[in-house]
Amino acid sequence: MTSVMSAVVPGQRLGHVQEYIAGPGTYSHQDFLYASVVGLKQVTTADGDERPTLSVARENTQTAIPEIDAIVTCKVVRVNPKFASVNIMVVDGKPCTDNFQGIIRSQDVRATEKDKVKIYNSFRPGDIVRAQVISLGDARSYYLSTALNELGVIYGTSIAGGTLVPISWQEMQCTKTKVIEPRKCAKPM
Amino acid sequence: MQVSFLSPTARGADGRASSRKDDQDMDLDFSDLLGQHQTPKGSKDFKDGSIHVVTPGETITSDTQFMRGHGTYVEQEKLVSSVAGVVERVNKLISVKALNTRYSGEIGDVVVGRITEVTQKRWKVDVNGRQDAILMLSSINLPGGVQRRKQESDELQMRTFFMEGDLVVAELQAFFHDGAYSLHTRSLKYGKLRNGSFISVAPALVQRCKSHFHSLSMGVDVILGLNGYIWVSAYVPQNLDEIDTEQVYSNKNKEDISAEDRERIARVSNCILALAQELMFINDTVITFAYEASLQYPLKDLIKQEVKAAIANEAAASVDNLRG
Amino acid sequence: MTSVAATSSTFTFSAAAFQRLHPAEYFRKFVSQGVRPDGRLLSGFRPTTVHKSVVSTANGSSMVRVGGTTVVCGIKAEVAEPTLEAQDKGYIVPNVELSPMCSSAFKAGPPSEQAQVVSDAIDRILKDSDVVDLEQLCIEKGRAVWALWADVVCISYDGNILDAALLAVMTALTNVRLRKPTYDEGVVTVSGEALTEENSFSLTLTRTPLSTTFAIFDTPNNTLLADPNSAEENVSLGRITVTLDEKNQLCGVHKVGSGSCSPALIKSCIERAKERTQELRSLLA
Amino acid sequence: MPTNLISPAERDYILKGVEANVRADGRQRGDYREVSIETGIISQTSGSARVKIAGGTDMLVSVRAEIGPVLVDSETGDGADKGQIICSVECVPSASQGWEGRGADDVNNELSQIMARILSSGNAMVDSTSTDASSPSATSKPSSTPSSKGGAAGIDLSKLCIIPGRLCWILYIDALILDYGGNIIDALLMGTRAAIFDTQIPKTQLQEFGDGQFDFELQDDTEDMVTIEGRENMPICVTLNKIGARYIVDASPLEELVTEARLTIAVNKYGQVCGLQKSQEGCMEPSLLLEMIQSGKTMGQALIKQLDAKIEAEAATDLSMRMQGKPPQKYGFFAQ
Amino acid sequence: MDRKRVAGPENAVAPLVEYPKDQLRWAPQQEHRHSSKRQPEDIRPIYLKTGLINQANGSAYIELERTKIACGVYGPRQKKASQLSSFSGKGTLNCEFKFATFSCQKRRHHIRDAQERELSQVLSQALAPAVRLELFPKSVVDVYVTVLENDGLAACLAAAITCASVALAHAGIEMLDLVAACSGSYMTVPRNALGQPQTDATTTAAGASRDEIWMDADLEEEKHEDGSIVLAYMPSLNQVTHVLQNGRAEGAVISQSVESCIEACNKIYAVMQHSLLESITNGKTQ
Repeated sequence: MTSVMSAVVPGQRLGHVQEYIAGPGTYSHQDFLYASVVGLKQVTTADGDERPTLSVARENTQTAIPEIDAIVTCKVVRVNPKFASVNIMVVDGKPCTDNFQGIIRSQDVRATEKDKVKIYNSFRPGDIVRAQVISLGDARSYYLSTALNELGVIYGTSIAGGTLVPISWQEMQCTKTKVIEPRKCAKPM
Repeated sequence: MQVSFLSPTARGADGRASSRKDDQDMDLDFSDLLGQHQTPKGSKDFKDGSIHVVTPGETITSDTQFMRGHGTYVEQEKLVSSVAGVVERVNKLISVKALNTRYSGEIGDVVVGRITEVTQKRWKVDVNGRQDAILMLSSINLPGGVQRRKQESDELQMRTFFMEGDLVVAELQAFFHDGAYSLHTRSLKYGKLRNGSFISVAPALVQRCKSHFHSLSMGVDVILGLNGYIWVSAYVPQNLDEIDTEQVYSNKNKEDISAEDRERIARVSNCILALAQELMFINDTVITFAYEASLQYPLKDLIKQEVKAAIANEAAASVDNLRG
Repeated sequence: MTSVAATSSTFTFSAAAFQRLHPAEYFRKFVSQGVRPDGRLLSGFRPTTVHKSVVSTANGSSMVRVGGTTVVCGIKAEVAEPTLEAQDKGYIVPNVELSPMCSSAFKAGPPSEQAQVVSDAIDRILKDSDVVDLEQLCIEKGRAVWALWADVVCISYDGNILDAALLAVMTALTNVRLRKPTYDEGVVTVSGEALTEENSFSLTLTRTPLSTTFAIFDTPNNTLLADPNSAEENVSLGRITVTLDEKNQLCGVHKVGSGSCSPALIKSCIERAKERTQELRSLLA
Repeated sequence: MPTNLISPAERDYILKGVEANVRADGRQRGDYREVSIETGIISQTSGSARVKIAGGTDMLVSVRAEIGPVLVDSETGDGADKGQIICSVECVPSASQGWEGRGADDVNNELSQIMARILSSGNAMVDSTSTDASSPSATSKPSSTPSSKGGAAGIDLSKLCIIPGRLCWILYIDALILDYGGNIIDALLMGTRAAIFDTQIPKTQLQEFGDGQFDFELQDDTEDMVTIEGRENMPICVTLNKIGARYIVDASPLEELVTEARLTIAVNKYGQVCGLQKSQEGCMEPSLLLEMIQSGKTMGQALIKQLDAKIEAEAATDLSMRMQGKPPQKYGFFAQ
Repeated sequence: MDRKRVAGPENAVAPLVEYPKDQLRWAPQQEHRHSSKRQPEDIRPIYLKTGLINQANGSAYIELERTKIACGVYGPRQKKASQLSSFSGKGTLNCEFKFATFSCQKRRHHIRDAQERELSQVLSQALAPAVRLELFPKSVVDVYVTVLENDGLAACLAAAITCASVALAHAGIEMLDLVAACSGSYMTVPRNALGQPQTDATTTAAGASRDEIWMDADLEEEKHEDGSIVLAYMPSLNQVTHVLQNGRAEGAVISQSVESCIEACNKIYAVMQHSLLESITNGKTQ
């Protein structure tokens, strides 16, 4: 059960830690709960919880940032034998205003026969790929994996410029020329 | 509040200030730099095992039977030094060890280092050398048993073992082709450092000993890295069989470091820095002597140059006594 | 607005995510229906407002909003030596600053290519159309003239910066008041007392050119988007800018980017620009 | 070269050590390290000083007096009868890893700005006429604080003016940070004070030609040099580092990495606060802020007294050497 | 020479301003501040509005009479190559402070000068304590502040901090609290201010002048100040996030000015809250 209450701003004291569990958009400091974003204060009571959860629903959503285990949609910008470089554009269905860099290493492309993976036969520049964040990576890139059935290329264009449609989990066909190109395809959900 | 404002002094505080104007006895002056009390001052002849200090371009010997080692070159059939330092001889091999240099390691050295970068499958470690040393993911003990195999998931969570800034003690295992050092921590005595503070001295001052891990009698542990990085920490009883491998990578200091412990650690640190200031070799015995000598001064005076010099001198005298 | 979803594949996205991944496709769906994602018709302009005298530290200033694009122009007068070729002429130096504050498309540091193009376009319009007789800015012939730094700061960037910036510069120029200077042995002095009709003067503008910009969305159909916003600029091939003065005389036609256009298309642009500049002129007055 | 990194265990050790009032090097929270100062070591400058804090920080401060045009504010006409002080601080890139490449740019800029703000008049453009110092009301004030309010520096800028509206002395204060061992700002201001005390500039004689034209004559007699007026009123800095709920002075490099918030308090010898600046990414309660200002003030006053004693003692030694016809003994770069 | 901008004449300077002898310039007087009828503790009315930059993740615009500042917030986003250092488990707050060329009495240059670079640093030090940087590892939040009109430098910095804090909240970035900032100027006010402006303490007999702290001083007042303080404060958590003081003052005056600033910050906080809540209701009606 959720009840929406007043609008709050960061720093506003919302309640005592003994009364509520700190939910998203809040933080606790010296026995009290405070709002950390601008939004509407909500109290959710779920069965089994000893205390209701206090959260603040963001009114002005912060742009999405990749987190570990998040499903992201990204565009391949470069490939080399070791990994594919991608621009992360959508995180958990929410577009991020600026691209984040990510890489899909060859061992993270698929779950089986990892050592036989050839990046060029999995991704090509321009492909739109659905992937999962597995690590915050190094200073520059997030590490992504497509080693699940529903992860992989979801949209691509063939060398001829036609749209590719998946015909197996590792092949796609050009709608224009019927040429088959290798890809690590995502299984449509 | 009292602040000591001093005038600068020339190197060597006690009346040796004038020696820089007096170039007759340069060797003697330099030998001071090397720890005047461990080595007899002597002639230029290196064959009798005494100290021979050379500067770049100085001829070491014109005898052609010797072989050229590090820090030397041959010119007109003479062996000439290319650095300022001490001549060392092993049989026919002559090398010059530079006085003030970065750490140059040998396999088997115990070093203390700081993680500077985490990359794929390896850490970069600052060990005071010419370049960062490398610690491979495969060269550490993974939590969950000494025999556990490296997994792919370990590669993704390298920061749970060591992250940027962490201090480690490790052993120099090998050299890479580019001269970089490869370290390992595949022993329970190596690993992350906790419960104390870090000091740094010139690498040349740390004496190569059988062990570089010492539990001193006053209840302070010291790790003397051969690279000049030294870790002084509260005494932790070592029982290598019972160490929990999960604990190896913990960032938590032990709870019960008392103010007295801290004072002792600070005292030992300052004693080591005092020895370094007076350019004396550093080993566990001399640290203990210096510590004993320091006890007559209040702790906060130990950062004073004058007091440091006095402590070092007293420790040196104790070493001389020991030798008889 | 949110009724558009991806149909080209079996993966579904929210409209926002789809726009992010396939911006051109997203727009094509709207344009084929004759509307634009922000609800405008293809020929529609965004609401435009003009404010004068917004910055009191400047000698003349204006703020112009064209939809989501907001620019502020401040004109600051300084004294400089005239050039040898034009000893009785002052300077008007327009510069447009597209700072990283106004859009993530711009980086800090030296002006981007786009900022250079816009600054240069305005400079050329001012010079070629002889907007201000620069002799008005003479203080002492051969010695001292006024230099008017017309700096345009873009506060918020949402496309069509040239129209907004030119409108802002023109408004600010009409807004300039200069104190009457006295020249004495190389030193130019002005009075510190409050501005009055007697101790100051404004500029006389020969003409006031204003521009109207259209984006070329696709070539075969020659679809034009009037007053494109930033998202539309990004998916368009190029832009046509028509500059007209108050007598509807042409002061310039500017085409940038790829995509060709027929003379007829330019003609229709000019016709539509006439209506638009008339509207803008009512704001200027 | 030290890296600017610290491990969580070290952080915790330092934090708890500050709480227990035993710092890693055995000092207590309010203890300074030894500072060594030597003045007059660069003969090409008008005044110079080298400051070293035992444990690393090492810098050279020089004062160069040059004659240049006055800087007049076109709007207010201020500055026509004033000299100028121009500060510049440069960190040697090899002194700290964070200063490599362009890394020192921000630090240089921050330090130069802090110094300029403390030393020059800043925004306080209240005219101070040359009669101030001798005016009766100034001496009758109980604290005998200087009455010229031309800025916090205390340096009487009007005395640096040579021809009003035209020429003045410009004091270029350049500092070179040679080595980093923590607490740069305090050392910087100590060095500046010492260098300014060491500074002597030639006397100038104003000549009037009658028709409103002036010229001046520089007296090149080395015996007839003058010191900088108002130099004793110059402030110095005490930087307090908030670590946990406590604060410490004279932090070492590792302690600076643990510092949450840093407060630099500029104080003159009268105990007046001549500048405050917080830095680092932490915050503090107002009560702590006021407490820190108070202790910074007390410490600063004590510090000035001891610093001045040192500077005077050195000046006295140098003088006695000169009286004996010997050059003063300076170690300069041969110093330990 | 700057080839990327339209070039103007070199060595252009502002003309000298000459004030007629009979016309007095403003000087501090008892119970009479420069702009409007303010008491020493009064701040100027604040107009604060969010969301004027539609391309930014968050933005705000603040106006205190003639002081006008715009702020845009971008991110959290990927660090640019120039900002890249080693991996950091915490996010970075990058602030850039810029005066528009026409915003001050003297024309400013396009390129950031030393003062602007320092103010950028001050801005980020004042805001960082409030931003929960640990929630966006290795990303950066860019805060860009442009001053359109500067009517008092200290007040301008304070307003920039306030404005940027609101813009951060508007961007939906997790914060511990809002940061309000206020400036105060140390003034020596002659008691019987008639006729000649008496700006010089010494020419006034002892006791005839009084030290006052004028909050949120404008440019004209700032020209007469002995010093100023800018204090940034998190009202809800009772934490000072920044303090910057210049000029000389007795300890007691400092304590008093800190208190006055905090008091003023609490007033400003209410305005900030109001404008943010307004952004919610506006969002609802659209």
